This record gives sequence, structure tokens and C-alpha cells, in this order.
Amino acid sequence: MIPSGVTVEEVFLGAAALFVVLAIMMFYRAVAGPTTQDRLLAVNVLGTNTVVILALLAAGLDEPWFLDIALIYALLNFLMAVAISKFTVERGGVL
Amino acid sequence: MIESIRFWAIIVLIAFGLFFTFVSAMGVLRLPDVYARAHTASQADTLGAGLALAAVALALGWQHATVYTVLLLFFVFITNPTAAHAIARSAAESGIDPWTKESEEEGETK
Amino acid sequence: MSPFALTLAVFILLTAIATALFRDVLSAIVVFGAYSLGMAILYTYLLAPDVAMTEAAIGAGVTTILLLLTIARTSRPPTDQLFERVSVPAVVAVGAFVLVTLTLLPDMYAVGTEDAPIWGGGVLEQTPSLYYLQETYADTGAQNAVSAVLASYRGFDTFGEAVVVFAAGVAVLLVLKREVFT
Amino acid sequence: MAAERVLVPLSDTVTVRQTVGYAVQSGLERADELEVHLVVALPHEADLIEGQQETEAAKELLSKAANWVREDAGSGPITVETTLLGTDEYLFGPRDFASAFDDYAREHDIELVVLDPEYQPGATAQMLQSIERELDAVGLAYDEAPVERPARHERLVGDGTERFDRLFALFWISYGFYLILGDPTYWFDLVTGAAVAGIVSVSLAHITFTFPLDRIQSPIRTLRFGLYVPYLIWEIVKANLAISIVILRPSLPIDPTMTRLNARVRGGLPLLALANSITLTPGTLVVRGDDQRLIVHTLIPSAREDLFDGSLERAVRFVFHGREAAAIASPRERGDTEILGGDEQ
Repeated sequence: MIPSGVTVEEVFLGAAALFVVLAIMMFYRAVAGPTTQDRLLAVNVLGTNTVVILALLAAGLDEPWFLDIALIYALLNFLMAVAISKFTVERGGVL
Repeated sequence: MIESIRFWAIIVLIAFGLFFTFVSAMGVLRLPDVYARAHTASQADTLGAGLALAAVALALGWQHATVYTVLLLFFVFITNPTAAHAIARSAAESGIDPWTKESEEEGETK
Repeated sequence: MSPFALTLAVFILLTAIATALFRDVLSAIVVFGAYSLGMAILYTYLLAPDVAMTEAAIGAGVTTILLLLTIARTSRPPTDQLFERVSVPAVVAVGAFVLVTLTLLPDMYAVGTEDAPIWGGGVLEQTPSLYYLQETYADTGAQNAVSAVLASYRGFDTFGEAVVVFAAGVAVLLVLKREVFT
Repeated sequence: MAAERVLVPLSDTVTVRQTVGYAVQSGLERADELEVHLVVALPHEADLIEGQQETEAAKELLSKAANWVREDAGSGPITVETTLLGTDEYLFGPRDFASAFDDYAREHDIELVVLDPEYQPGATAQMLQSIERELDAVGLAYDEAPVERPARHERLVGDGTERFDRLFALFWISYGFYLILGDPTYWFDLVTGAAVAGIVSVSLAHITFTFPLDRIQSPIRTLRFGLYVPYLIWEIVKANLAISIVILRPSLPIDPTMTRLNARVRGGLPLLALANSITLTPGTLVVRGDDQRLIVHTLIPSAREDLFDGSLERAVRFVFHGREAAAIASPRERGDTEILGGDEQ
């Protein structure tokens, strides 16, 4: 009962496109703020979104090793949030 | 038959993943302050990412790369609450007051 | 252009413009993080996972911390304005650049097209690597194939890179000088 | 002349014996008559399962120390009092310890505390302020016993078997991770993975685990953690649905509140697990965590009720202390919850 003319790959690419649309929506919060923490939060959610989009691309383009890149993002994404949070509290104490 | 079940399962998983990410995006846009927005951020991290990654795992089938999706979810689950906590704490320490019903009723401008 | 590439391009353009326009440096750094996320997806989509991996490691981790260290050691101008005022000459310059790029773009090979030299069609009869190894001396007179590729075949590319590195060096000198003499 | 009274807080350190000896000796030099108050402050509630063992150990330490005092004093005019502190209240770190000592000192008219330089107030003390500073803050005079102690780093790293346990655990964790990313059937990956895991474990083992590993408990905890994950996911799904309904309603019926929760979970890793789980569940967000006092921001009333019911806390206690420890009263019943006003934290 698979609808003709639609492949799983296309579904994944379409879903990735929709996730990018949601990312654009969240990006409004990153621009509008009003505080640095709001922006940081929005970009942090965008980071999780990126992990998902990369995974969807890996399935959609049938290149499973793209998941390596997603893995790096999953591991590193929170660094920026933690670094900037620390920076805003104790100015200069980044590391 | 199996193929068509798998296809529809993937569609359903992706649809729910998109739905929860959409809810999270709406929350990030609609909610009044940074603390409240952080709650919905964890929605995208948990069910949004989780269901979409489950769809990917289903599509990749039984191969080595499928383990990666589980690892991905594991790291997202470990690191993102840490980031959310860091952001909320930095907001608290820079003196951002949480929005409450009362402050809305008193008509305070945020 | 697929819908995915289109939305991604919109996202990257939005983040890039926002990064350029933010008046507050800290906000610009945060938004730049979003730009770097978009670029990593784009590199992955264009099948350049090595670049994407570098972007992931550098963009998500190192750049932010380097930029934060920089603004910790320099000054962050206090401001009430959210965005930078747009200066007309800058817009004209950027607009001219975009115009030139857009006119030249259609002449380039499309991504993955069969006509591209790398697939053996078009102007070349063999693969590029073999071509460079065999014809470098005749084409350029250089003895070393690597130098010939860097300085001659892709000379403009190398020139652009050199300009970027030079500008970065000048910027570093300016920052350091300011710290020493004030 | 009235008898000299000193307070000696005890904990199980390598220098506790010398401290007691110093307290007796210096006390007898200053006055003819000496009253030594030996106290052990318990960080745990005595009625909890994992606390009972510590209570036994504390009582044993007290009776041993009382014998040491009599031994050192010989026939000197000396009286010994032994007390357990903290049996009816929580002691959260140095500040509470210092104030508990101060209360005790006031009650018994004691002017001097003889402090063991290695004294550890509670389990998570390294990151908090030292007990010395807190004693200064409450204005209680103290005298640090001049003890000879073995070099400090040896004590922190632990003895040989503990060191081996850490190396062993970290080696297999990193080797496993390497092989998951690589190909476990390819000899090259097996060899390089072993080399990388070796380098990682040797260089990082002493900072990866900030707590002593237990050969029996640690694997059991890992298994119980495996049971905990499905439960956590179930909680997350429930909370997600509740929050989604709230966000999609046009009227946006939210009621954000700051609450305080005193969690009965102790130590770095269990607290991290609890705080991360709370934050991961939509509707609750840990804003601050000062040792056991968690400041939690809750978005809707039902999420707040779930938090106060303490099901996640119980599950984390199950992971780290076993089934019996999970059966405790909910935070609401214990009176460990508090709704803070919006503008103060």
C-alpha cells in the first residue's frame, strides 16, 4: 500500500525541509531576544534540530556515515550554551 | 507487506517527531519568558528528536549505523538538560525575574 | 533546486544577515552559532562530510570560545539599539558583489552534472588528476605539479586565501597593539 | 577554676587519632580539669536505609575515640561526652555542620573546637566552602590540630585496588565506545582501540570518577539504570503530551512558579541524574542546585504536583541505593517543598 511515486528517501528529504522551516521559526526568537539567554536557548534548540536534520539527511541520501557528523554535533552542541552562560555570569571567565 | 508496514511506520514516526518539534517551536515563540521557553526546548530534545531518530533507525534497518541513532539520542539526553540548566541559571544570576500570572495581572511591563 | 535546499538557503541567508546586523557582539556570536549549524547541514547535503565535520567541531566548539575570549579582552560597546545602522556604501558594495556572483554563477557546472570535467565529459578526456600530472609542465612551465595547481590552475583561489590570511594577520596585530599601548 | 571544655568533631580520617590526642594533651596543659565532647555529625537521616549503616559506623567511631581519650589522659581529671549530631535534622554541607556545632557548643558552654585538618563535612564537600570559613562565620573559635599526615594526593587517589578499578572501568568504557563507532570485527580497530582506550584510561581515570567504585554495587547500579531509562521515557511522554496541550491552546493557560525541593538524594552523580531527569521532563526545569536544595521552575500545576509526588526522586534512589531505599515518603509529605514567590529565588 505504498503510494506510488513516493520513495522513503523523498519522505526523509521532505521531513528535513520541514525541520528547516521549523528552524527558521525558532530563529525568530534568536533574533528577537529580548535577552541573550533567549537567543542562546533558541540556538541550542536549533542545535538539536540540526542533529535531527543531519540524521534525516543520512537516511534520505542513503549515506549512513553522515551520522558521524550528527554525533559530533550532539557531543559539542551544549558547549556554546555552557560557555556563553558562564560568560554572562562571570564576565571573562570563559574557560 | 512488511515493506508497506515499515513505510507507514516511518511516516507516522516522522509526523509525530515533526509535531512535537512544531509544538516546541510554538512554545519558544509564544511563551512569555526565558524560563518558560526552556521547558518547551526539552520537548524538541526528547520526543521531537527521539521519534525522528527512531524513524531514521527504522529506515536504516539492521546495520552498524543504526547503533549511531541510539548513541545520538543518548548524548542529546545527557548534554541538553545541562545546557538548559546552564542557560536558566545564567538567567537567574543576571537577575531576570520569572514571569508569573500575578505580574501579568498587575500589568507590569516585562 | 529541491525544497530542502531552498529552505536551507533561506535559513542560512537569514542567519548570515542577522549576524552581520546585530549591534551587540554577544548576540552576534550566538546567532553566528546558528549560521554555523546551517552551513554544516549544507556541506553535508552537498556531499562534503569532511568539511561538515570540521564545521561541526570548529563552529560548535572552538569559534565560540575564541570569540568570547576576544570580547572578554577587548571592549563590548554598550548599546540600546538592537541592530546596526545599515550604511549605504556597504550595501552598494555587497549588492555589487552579489550581482557579479549571480551573473557568473550560471556559467559554472551544476553540482553533479554529467558535463563536469571530473566525469570525463566536457573539455577533458581523462580525469583531472591524470591531466595535471601529464600536462602541467607543458601548460605552466612549473616543475612541481602541486605548486602549479596552487599558484597557476587555481591561482585566483589561492590569491583569495592569501588575502584572507593577510587580513586576519592584520586584525590580530591591531588587537594586540591596542592591548599593549593603552 | 572551672573545667576546660572542648568540642572535637570526628570523622573517619587518617588523622582522627592524632587529633584526639592533641585535644587531650593541649587541654590538660591549659587547665587542670578537662571535659571532652566528642561528636559525630551525620549527614544522613538516621531513619533511612543507607543511613543506618553510617549510624553504626559513627557509634563505633565514638566509642573508639572515647577509649583513646581515656588512654591519653591516663589518670588525669577528665570527663568524656559522646554525641551523635544531625539525627533529627538534615545537615547539608559545611554551613549546616558549623551551625550544628555552634548550637551544641552554646548548649554545653564550650568555647573551643579542636578541628581535624582532614575533617570532611559530608560527602560532597570539595566544591563547597571549607568548614573553617563557616566556623569563622558563626563565630566559634577553633584550633586546628597539628597532625602529621601522609601526602594528600595519595589519599585522594586511593589505594591500589581502587586505582585499578577505575583504570579497568574507564578502559572498558572507552574501548566499548571506540568499537561501537568503529568495526568490532576488524583487527585494526581492535588494536588501535585498545591503544586509545589505554591512553585515555591512564591519563583520565583519576578525574573521571570522583567517587570510589564498588565492584559489586557499580555494575548493579548500571543495570538498575537500564531499568530506569524506560521509566524516564514514559514520564517524559506523559509530560510532553500535557505540555503540548497547554501550548497549543490559544489561551495559553500556564502558571509558571518557582519552587524549592529538598531532594533526599546525595552526592554528585545521583544528584546529576535527578536534576537532569527533572530538566529533561517538560514542565519542570532545575534553575539552581545548591547541594540538595533544588530550585525548580514549573510551568503548569500538574507538572508541579508530579514533581512534589517525587516519583523521579524515588526512581533515582532506586538506581543508586536499591529497592528498599526507593520506598520513602514523597517530598510533599516530608514538608520538603516550598513555593517561592515570583520575584525572589
